[in-house]
Amino acid sequence: MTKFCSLKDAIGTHVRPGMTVAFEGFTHLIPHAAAHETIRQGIGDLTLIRMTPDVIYDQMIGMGLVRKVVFSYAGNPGVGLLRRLRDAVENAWPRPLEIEEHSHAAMANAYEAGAAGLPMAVFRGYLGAGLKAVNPNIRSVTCPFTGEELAAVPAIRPDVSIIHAQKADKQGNVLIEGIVGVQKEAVLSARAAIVTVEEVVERLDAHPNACVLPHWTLDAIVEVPGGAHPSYAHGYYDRDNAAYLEWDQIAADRDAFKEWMQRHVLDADEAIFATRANRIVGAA
Amino acid sequence: MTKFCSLKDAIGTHVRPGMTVAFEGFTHLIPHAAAHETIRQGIGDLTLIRMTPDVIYDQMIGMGLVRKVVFSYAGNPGVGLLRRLRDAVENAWPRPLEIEEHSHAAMANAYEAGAAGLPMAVFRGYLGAGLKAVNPNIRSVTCPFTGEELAAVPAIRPDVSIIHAQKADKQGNVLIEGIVGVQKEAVLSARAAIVTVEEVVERLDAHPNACVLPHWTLDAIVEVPGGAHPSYAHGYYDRDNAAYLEWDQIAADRDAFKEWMQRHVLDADEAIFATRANRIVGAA
Amino acid sequence: MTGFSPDEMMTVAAARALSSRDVCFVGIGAPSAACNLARLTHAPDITLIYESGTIGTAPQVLPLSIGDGELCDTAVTTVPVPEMFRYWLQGGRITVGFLGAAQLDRFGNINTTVVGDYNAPKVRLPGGGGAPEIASSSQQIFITMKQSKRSFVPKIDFFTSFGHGNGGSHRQDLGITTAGPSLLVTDMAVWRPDPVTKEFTVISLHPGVTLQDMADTVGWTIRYSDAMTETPAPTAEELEVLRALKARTQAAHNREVAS
Amino acid sequence: MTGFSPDEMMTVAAARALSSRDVCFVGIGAPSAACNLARLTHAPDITLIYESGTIGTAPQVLPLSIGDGELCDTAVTTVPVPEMFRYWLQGGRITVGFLGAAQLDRFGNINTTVVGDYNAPKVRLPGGGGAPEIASSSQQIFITMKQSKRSFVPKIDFFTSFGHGNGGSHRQDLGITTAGPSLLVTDMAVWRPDPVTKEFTVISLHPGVTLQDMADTVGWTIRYSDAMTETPAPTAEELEVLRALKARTQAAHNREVAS
Repeated sequence: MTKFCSLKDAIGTHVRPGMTVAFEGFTHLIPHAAAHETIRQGIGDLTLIRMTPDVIYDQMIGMGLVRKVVFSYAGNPGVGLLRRLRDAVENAWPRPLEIEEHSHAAMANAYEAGAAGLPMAVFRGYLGAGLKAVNPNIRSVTCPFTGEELAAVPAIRPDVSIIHAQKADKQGNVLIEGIVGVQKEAVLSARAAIVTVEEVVERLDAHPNACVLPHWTLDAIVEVPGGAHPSYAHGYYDRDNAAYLEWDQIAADRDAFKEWMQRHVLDADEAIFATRANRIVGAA
Repeated sequence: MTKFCSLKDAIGTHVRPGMTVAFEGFTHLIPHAAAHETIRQGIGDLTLIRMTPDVIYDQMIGMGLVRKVVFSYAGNPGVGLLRRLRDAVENAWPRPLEIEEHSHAAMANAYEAGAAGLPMAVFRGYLGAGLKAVNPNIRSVTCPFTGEELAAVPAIRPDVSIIHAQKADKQGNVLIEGIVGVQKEAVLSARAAIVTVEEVVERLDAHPNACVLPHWTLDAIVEVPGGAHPSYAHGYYDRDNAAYLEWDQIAADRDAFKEWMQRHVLDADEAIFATRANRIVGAA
Repeated sequence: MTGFSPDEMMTVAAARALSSRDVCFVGIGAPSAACNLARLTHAPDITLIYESGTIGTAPQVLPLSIGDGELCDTAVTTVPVPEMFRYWLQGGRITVGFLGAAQLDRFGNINTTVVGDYNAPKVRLPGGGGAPEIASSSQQIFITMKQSKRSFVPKIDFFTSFGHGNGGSHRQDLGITTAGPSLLVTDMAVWRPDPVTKEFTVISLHPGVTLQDMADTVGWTIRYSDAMTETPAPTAEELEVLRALKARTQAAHNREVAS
Repeated sequence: MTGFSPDEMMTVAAARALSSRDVCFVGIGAPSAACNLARLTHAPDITLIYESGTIGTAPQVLPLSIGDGELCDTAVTTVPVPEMFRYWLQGGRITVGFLGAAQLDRFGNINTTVVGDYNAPKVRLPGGGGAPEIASSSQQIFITMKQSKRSFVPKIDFFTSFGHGNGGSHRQDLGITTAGPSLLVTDMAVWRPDPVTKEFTVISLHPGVTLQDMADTVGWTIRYSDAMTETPAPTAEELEVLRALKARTQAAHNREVAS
């Protein structure tokens, strides 16, 4: 196995300007450290996919690295709006941002279809909803048995998917536990997949039906303790709600944002994540 | 909770002549005891759904209780053919048997679609396959994004689904572990669901992402230790391969079959399953 | 209106509409407080589902996000998000879906997408998340939110999720088989749709609320039920349980921030 | 042909075609023996998948059914059957799908459904199971089965799963993008499809097999490769590992029967 590597190498090898990239994690296990490394390497012109863009996409958008975002809920969970995303959509700062907007059901189904190797997802959705009129990627198929018209959206097929997980074993099999979100689907729908993990262990000792990604479905594995902070890693550390509240202040102002990014991302490295997560381990 | 009841009541209350019933379990956890109770109550004219009909459907067909079977692999796993099913298809004994035949992929997708409340399943399948020509329930839809023609089959929606599982807790939440097959989908796609379990425990103490069916998705729960024999219950007893081999002999002859059914099913009750399973616990 | 806040009255009134037989798709904020209050009072066997995949959850404190760890720790099971939307929501198992809104009209149509034009918005809001399909797949929809002229508008800027459309049979005309918005609980009143026109109609005013208060906070001409009553004030038990829940929540979140 | 049986030769020859990089969808019987022999000899990192949902399994003994408990006990993970067919097979992750047949034609088309007419069969066989989609979604298909006039037929009675159809580009013409049958290993020979016509062509005869043996067991005029060789006999290690595996299997299954 040569797939264990540094975060720098993982991002540098697999993520290229202009690519379509999904950083997934549904509230839980959001790959913050990997997003920061992508920002440090200045990899731009990206199309980012994510159900809930959250703070990491606010940061990448604010840094001007994003051409387009595909999403279903662009909020700071439990706090409010994403101010850098808003600034990009409303004022084209620092550059115009193209958006492709879906519902959660559509995105979840589209990841599922991508993992399943299908060209599209079919579901009962968007009934009476306005997105149908503004998103040409929402179409329909007719059931040949009942005549019911169902919604269809293209399968999601990222160039690269990036997730954070609890553990990898020495072979590179990865365990995700707790709120598993769409991470398995994100990995299986992508052409390449990078996983950051809290720790590498000898054996996973997982429940037979636990969510495990076999090593041969992954392209790079990096041990980054605390790599999900201020999101959380079930069994390791809690969600840092204060950091989410604080982000609302930072992102409210372009200069405050740039200063924060310089200090905490551009002038830092992934080692700071362990320190940050450790601060809130007590509550886990 | 009034849903804990006797096997007799569970079958007698929910299974009626002429219904469409799925007894599921993929090699593992096949609900033999529930099938035998259905035979004892002589509930007939059934449409039976099952990916792998196996010995229980051979028995129900041989007893003349089945009008139609919907399936994808009609074999005695690891042994050979199902001789009672063959006799019904080839010689209409003891009555003609209508068949609706699919592939495993189609059946698995159709259960999934049933659980998901959709009218049909869409998948890439049956390419060049002969079943398309003999099964009018195999149709197609065209992807509105790529133009690819994909297979479509109707969702499976049984009147009743019946499964066997390891444990229920006192509230009636049910845990399935190991090879979980399509049991969750069978339950969620059905109008009513019966579960037999190895034991009722205070708490499931299950892994957060284990396969658990919440109590409100189930209509009847019956404790039947050994109820999957000669199939197996992971963690309780192994598969009784000898019984599967033996069935090939019994089912080969109409009289031997009838005699066996009289003795081991009609003149018996579900208490014999604990005894049978106990014989092979040593190997578990 | 002494002894309780409008916010408490809103939560209590919403909680009362739930029973132990309900399976609720819960959103964060007011819905989460109402659902958990119901669970801790008259509906101990209610099933609470959060879109993060947690089924049958029973948190000690209110979560800040729909994916907090305690939701998983206390759940009967936690499933992947695609399964949540396919088997549990689309599968028709949700009896009550809770929604809030940035803009709401009198037919229960909801906007949480944009203020202004979609392609050049004045304010870009978070968007729909699960709402478009919660609105169509849940057996019924409860809406809970505070009244204001900014949010209770004659015409919403964007149809994030469909309520009763233009009213009447509009919902069925689109092939939607579920009941749609059947309850609106605000900080001032309880509303239910008229059986025929589907326009939200006030069925009770919270204690102390005046018709002028109503007119000042709703952007359309309000219909009042002929049988309109006063919402029963929160009982001592309801208030006690709700306040204890909020106090535990505050303490827990402060501890997290502090550590 | 001394020192090993035709059956052993078949298993060994099939095993040799696999590598540690393969992800195999394994069937019961000959495929299972070949895949596990490969794992226990030259391909320790091969991933074996059984359609019951077990991924990366490493059984000590050969399972009797595709869902034996040991497959789950030794697997990296066990997934639901719908996921198996959607994410793992249809998702294009299987490098080699193994199939057997009741009837096989020279283009690798397979019948396991009926002998005779579908609606009034002479023999009702078990049917396709996973085969129709294994045949189209696996990157390539290996077929392993014993030769006989009854099974190696000029024309199969039913197209359970599609191989190369009428040969040539028939597969691509139907929109199938995978390679299809690329290897046939029998108890007498190793066959591969002609690159252009796609007709199975003998590339090596097992030690001791004569052209007459071949003609006696195949129902069509056999094509032999110009470069045909003799299949290398099983090595001592291959035989030793295979026999130990079979012995362990026999002992385990006897113990189960006895207890």
